[in-house]
Amino acid sequence: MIWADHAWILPAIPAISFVVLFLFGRKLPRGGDFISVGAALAVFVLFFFVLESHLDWLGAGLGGIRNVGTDWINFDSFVVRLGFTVDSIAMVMVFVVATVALMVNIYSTNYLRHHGRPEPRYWWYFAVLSLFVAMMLTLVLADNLLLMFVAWEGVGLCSFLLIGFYYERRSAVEAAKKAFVTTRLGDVGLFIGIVLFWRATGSFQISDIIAAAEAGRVNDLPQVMGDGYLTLSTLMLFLGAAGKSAQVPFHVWLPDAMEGPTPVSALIHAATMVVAGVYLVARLLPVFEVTPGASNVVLAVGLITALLAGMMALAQNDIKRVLAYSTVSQLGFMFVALGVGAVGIAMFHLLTHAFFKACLFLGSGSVIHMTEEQDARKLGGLWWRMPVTASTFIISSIALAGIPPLSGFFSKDEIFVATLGGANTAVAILLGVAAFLSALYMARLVIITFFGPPKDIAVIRRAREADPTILIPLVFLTVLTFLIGFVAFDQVGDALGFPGGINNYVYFPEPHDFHFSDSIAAVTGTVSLLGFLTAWWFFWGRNSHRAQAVREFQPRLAAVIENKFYFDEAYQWGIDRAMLPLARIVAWFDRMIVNDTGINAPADATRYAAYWLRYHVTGRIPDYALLMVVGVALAGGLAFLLRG
Amino acid sequence: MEDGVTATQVVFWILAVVMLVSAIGVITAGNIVYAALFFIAALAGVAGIYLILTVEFIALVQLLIYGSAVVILILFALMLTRARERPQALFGRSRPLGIAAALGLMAALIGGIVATTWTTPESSSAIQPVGLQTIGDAIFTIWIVPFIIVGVLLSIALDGAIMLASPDEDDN
Amino acid sequence: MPALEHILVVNAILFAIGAMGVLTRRNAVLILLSVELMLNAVSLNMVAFAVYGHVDFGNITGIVFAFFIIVIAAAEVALALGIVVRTFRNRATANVDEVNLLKW
Amino acid sequence: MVLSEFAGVSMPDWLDAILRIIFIVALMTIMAFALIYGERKILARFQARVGPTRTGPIGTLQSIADALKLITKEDVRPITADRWAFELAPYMAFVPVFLVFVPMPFTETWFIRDLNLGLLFVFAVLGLNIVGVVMAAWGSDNKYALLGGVRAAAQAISYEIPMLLIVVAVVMVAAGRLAVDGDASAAGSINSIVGDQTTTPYILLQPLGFFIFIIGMLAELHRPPFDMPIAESEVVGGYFVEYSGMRWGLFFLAEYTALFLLVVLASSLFLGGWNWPFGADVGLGLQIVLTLVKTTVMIVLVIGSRALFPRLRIDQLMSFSWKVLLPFAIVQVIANGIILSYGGADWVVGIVSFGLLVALGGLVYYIMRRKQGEGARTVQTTPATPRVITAPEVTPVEAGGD
Repeated sequence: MIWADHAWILPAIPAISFVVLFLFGRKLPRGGDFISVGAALAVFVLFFFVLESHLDWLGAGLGGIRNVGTDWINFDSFVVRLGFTVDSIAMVMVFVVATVALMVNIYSTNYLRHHGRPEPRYWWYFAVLSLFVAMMLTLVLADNLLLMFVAWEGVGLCSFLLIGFYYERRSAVEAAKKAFVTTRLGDVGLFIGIVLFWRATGSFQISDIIAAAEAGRVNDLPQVMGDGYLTLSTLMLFLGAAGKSAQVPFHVWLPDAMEGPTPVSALIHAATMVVAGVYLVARLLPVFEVTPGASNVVLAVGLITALLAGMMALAQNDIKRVLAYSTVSQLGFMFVALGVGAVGIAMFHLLTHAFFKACLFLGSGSVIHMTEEQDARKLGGLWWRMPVTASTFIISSIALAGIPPLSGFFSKDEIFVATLGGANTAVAILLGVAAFLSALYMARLVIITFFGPPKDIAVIRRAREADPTILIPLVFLTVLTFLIGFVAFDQVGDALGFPGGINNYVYFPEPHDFHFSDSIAAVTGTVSLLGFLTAWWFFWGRNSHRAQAVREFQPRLAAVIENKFYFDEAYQWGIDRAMLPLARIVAWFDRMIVNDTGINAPADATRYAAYWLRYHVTGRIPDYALLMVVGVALAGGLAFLLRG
Repeated sequence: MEDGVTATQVVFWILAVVMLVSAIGVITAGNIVYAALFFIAALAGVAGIYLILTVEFIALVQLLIYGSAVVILILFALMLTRARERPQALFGRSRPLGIAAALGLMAALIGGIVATTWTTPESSSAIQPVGLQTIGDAIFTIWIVPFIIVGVLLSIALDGAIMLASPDEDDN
Repeated sequence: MPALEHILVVNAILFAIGAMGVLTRRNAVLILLSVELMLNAVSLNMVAFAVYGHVDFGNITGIVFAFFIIVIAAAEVALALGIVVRTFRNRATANVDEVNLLKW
Repeated sequence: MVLSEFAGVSMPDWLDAILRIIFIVALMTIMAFALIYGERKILARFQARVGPTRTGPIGTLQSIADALKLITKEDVRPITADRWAFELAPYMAFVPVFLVFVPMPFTETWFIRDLNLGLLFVFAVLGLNIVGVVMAAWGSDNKYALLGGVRAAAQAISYEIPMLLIVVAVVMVAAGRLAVDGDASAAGSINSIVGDQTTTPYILLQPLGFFIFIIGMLAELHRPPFDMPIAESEVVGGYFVEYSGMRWGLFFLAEYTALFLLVVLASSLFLGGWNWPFGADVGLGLQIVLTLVKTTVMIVLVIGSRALFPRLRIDQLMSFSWKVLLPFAIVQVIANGIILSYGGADWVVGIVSFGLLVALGGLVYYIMRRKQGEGARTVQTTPATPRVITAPEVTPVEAGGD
């Protein structure tokens, strides 16, 4: 069996799990969580079979891309395939999804219980988790944009359902709505982009679109706007990507999405769903590259996001929100890499980031689960109460900050290399600032959470090390965080079966070799260390008065940062002043013109007519027979007259 | 036989007149039993025209089924519904309208018939009598499935009629 | 043999008379009789077509249809009279215009 | 060709037809008179009387005297009777019976017309007879007449169906045999059927058919034991209770004509009609004699049944038709179909039919035994109190009813 030819099995397994849980989850013992965990485990195991056969093709020189599947809708001129692509980018994503999904599934069996008692809707949580895994795998494996879009919306739906899992809390409901609506804005753009590309190329197939874009055929249509058409389509796609990946100005939903259960944050809002935007751009990067200016837009958005989110993270006190802004910032790093055309590097950072960020989220979840407190200002001194959690959290933070030899260092360093290779020193320097900021806020978070004196005695009393089902994923992900960075090396790649390391493996569109440069590595490592030291200088122990001094030195700027640059307020203002009046006009039009006049008026007319006409329905059969005969006679006479 | 009126045509017109007059009797008779008796006369006229058209089989089936069975059933129904004991107006309210509509129908039909050019054999003597064997062959080969279905339908209808007409459990 | 048109016209008149009976009568049995007249006109028409078309088209379908019509008419009469008797038993009338539950 | 054969004169078709009709009608009238006389005589003998003796030699002119009496009698019509129905009914009852004689073969060539669909014609036209009966019943405005008419109609429909099926069975056999000669389509003609019985009368091939036919014939004719429609002790004469004079005479005539007719039909279908039994060839003159002899024998049987059997109840009659005769007739038709379509020999047909007849007899015997048993038990359980006046009603027959 060539596993890669049957990659549909990967999404099918969690889909079946979802159906079973949806139908019978309530009645199954333990809410059927073992089914979800089993499905995730099966996906994790089967992934390696698929990967092996994919590597076999690569080794045999059979090409890196294999499309499998069947026609879903076929109207000759409109073909949608239920097709899956097995290639290196997809493999990287599937690895991330499978690994993190398995860990999160295991973790959730404990996290979703309080003192051993499952929460309400425990079965529903696992059902949606399975559905999410199925949708995410479909998304990454889809070989055409329409199927991808279906899955894209599917994961959005799961995100919505899981953010709003605690729907008894008003804030959770609001957050779910916000996430849904905000990403929907981007999704509209994505759909428009898909339709525009379909209109220009007549296909949804990603390979067809890339080929058409590279051949310049997208511009050949007489009715299209030439370069403008391509730019519009591409930017529409990027709109979707930015919405899903929470790039400025769509970043506002992601921090609020932390209202969901923490494992959900780890899986969906750190490791998998939010990187779907990165994945989409990576997939279609050739299109972006032939589009004038598109790469620059990607680069600019990524850079701005990385900087702004880094600053916002600095001023947050909620552990999960810090991590959320950190995610946004790191996604910005990935877009920067994409903006300079380094797909492999972006995917590499995606890979490493997925593991350490998932580990960080799960670690914070461990803290929250045990202390029932997620405000960093009330925590502190936890490291000796929760040593495993603390050490994994610290290691992951170091990885995020980019200190060698952990995985984050390698991936971030490569982004710098690629940016400098793109011959833009200013961008590299700004990115360096962002990297410094990430080291700074991570160090700050670690310091005020795990070190220093305990600030709340009730919290510290509750704090204990968590159960093994929580710790095993933490340790596993920490180990991965240690190891995964080394896949960048040629030797490691050779040993694992993809010669030339991951950058060569993700050779699409052309191989990028790993340019490990001592000088750049020294600079980036120094920047990260500097960030750590600065954090130590400002936040360690009694040093925190220095942070206060900084805040008082520029209170206006501090307020701007603490209020997240007033993005939410600006949106609220826009909604109140522009959207709602417009909506009122539209609503009036809809109610008065469309509904009352257009729909109800004919209905009322019919009803009044019927009210009077009903008197001809006498209920007496002879009258009906009479009408019948009259009708036949008239029809016959008419036919007779018409034929002359 | 080529031109002029043949004996068959004379018989046909006599039968037609009898048939139509009887039919008018059916729809105008002031007594239901008279209507039924006129109906028999009309049926006999139809059967006679069948004979003229050389399909004796249909004529005899017509007599056998309509002439005895159906008419007897109708007379039974009249007796069961005590038509005689409850004299009442036999015409509905919409009588003029009904007459007008039917006349309109008749006009439309006749107009259509007259206006159409019918493809008929050159001379009427070319018309061959349709033999019984031909009909039998048609019924039992081409039309065997409809024939069987009609048989089943008849049985079901008769069972249904028995069910309908039989008294309820609590009728007595 | 009479001309086809003549037979058709006679049948049309018979049919219209039947229709007239259906429309003017109010007793269910009389309406049934009128319906039978209409059926007779139709089957007579079919036979006429079949007989006149037999030479040219070798088709006697109309005769078979007339046969079927007669048989089905028997079934129909049996059922209809069953209904009439039942209605009479329930509502003490055989007049169709007194059976008027089929309305708004 | 009747006269042309006897007299060697050729004449136009229409004249020939008219002459034949006159001949048959004359024969009919004579036969009816003879039948009335014969019945009275035979019944008298059954009842140890002598019957009419005064009018003519040994009372032979009694029928003519009766006819004269009827003609001269006043034609009374009840004041509440419906005029048209009442007055037309006798003709409506009488004419179809006479019409039916059209295809009846008295000899090989002696009939009005040899219809290809003779058998169908017989039953189609004979069925119209009942319309006259119902007209009389309804028009008389008399409860007994109405009861009798309803009984007659129900009985006629009930017995026509098994009879028709049996005729179908006979036609199947005839068609099978005639197909050997090459013309199966002649099987609807009565004369062809008779002509086929030169060696084998169909009673040997269809004994069950003969039995059912005779039963149905008795019921059609309202002859005992199936004379409920005209039973004097029950409905005071039935549908012609209000009639007198010649109108009554027409009903009477129709009854006897129908008797003669059906007997001729039975002898044609089952006894070989004008054939000398088992193949002897006889001349035309002898053929009519043979026909008359056969019919006379059967008439005597029919009249004898009046003296021999008690009257049935109407529900017994209906049950017997629908639950016994009809199933057996259907089985006979199916059996014939199967045997003939597999080319079974004549003796197979005969044996199967005979077997069915035996089965029918056994069934009837079984039913009667059971009914008797039930009746006996009912009598035993009746309280033997002398004061119970209703005791006579609890007779075995009554209690065992339905």
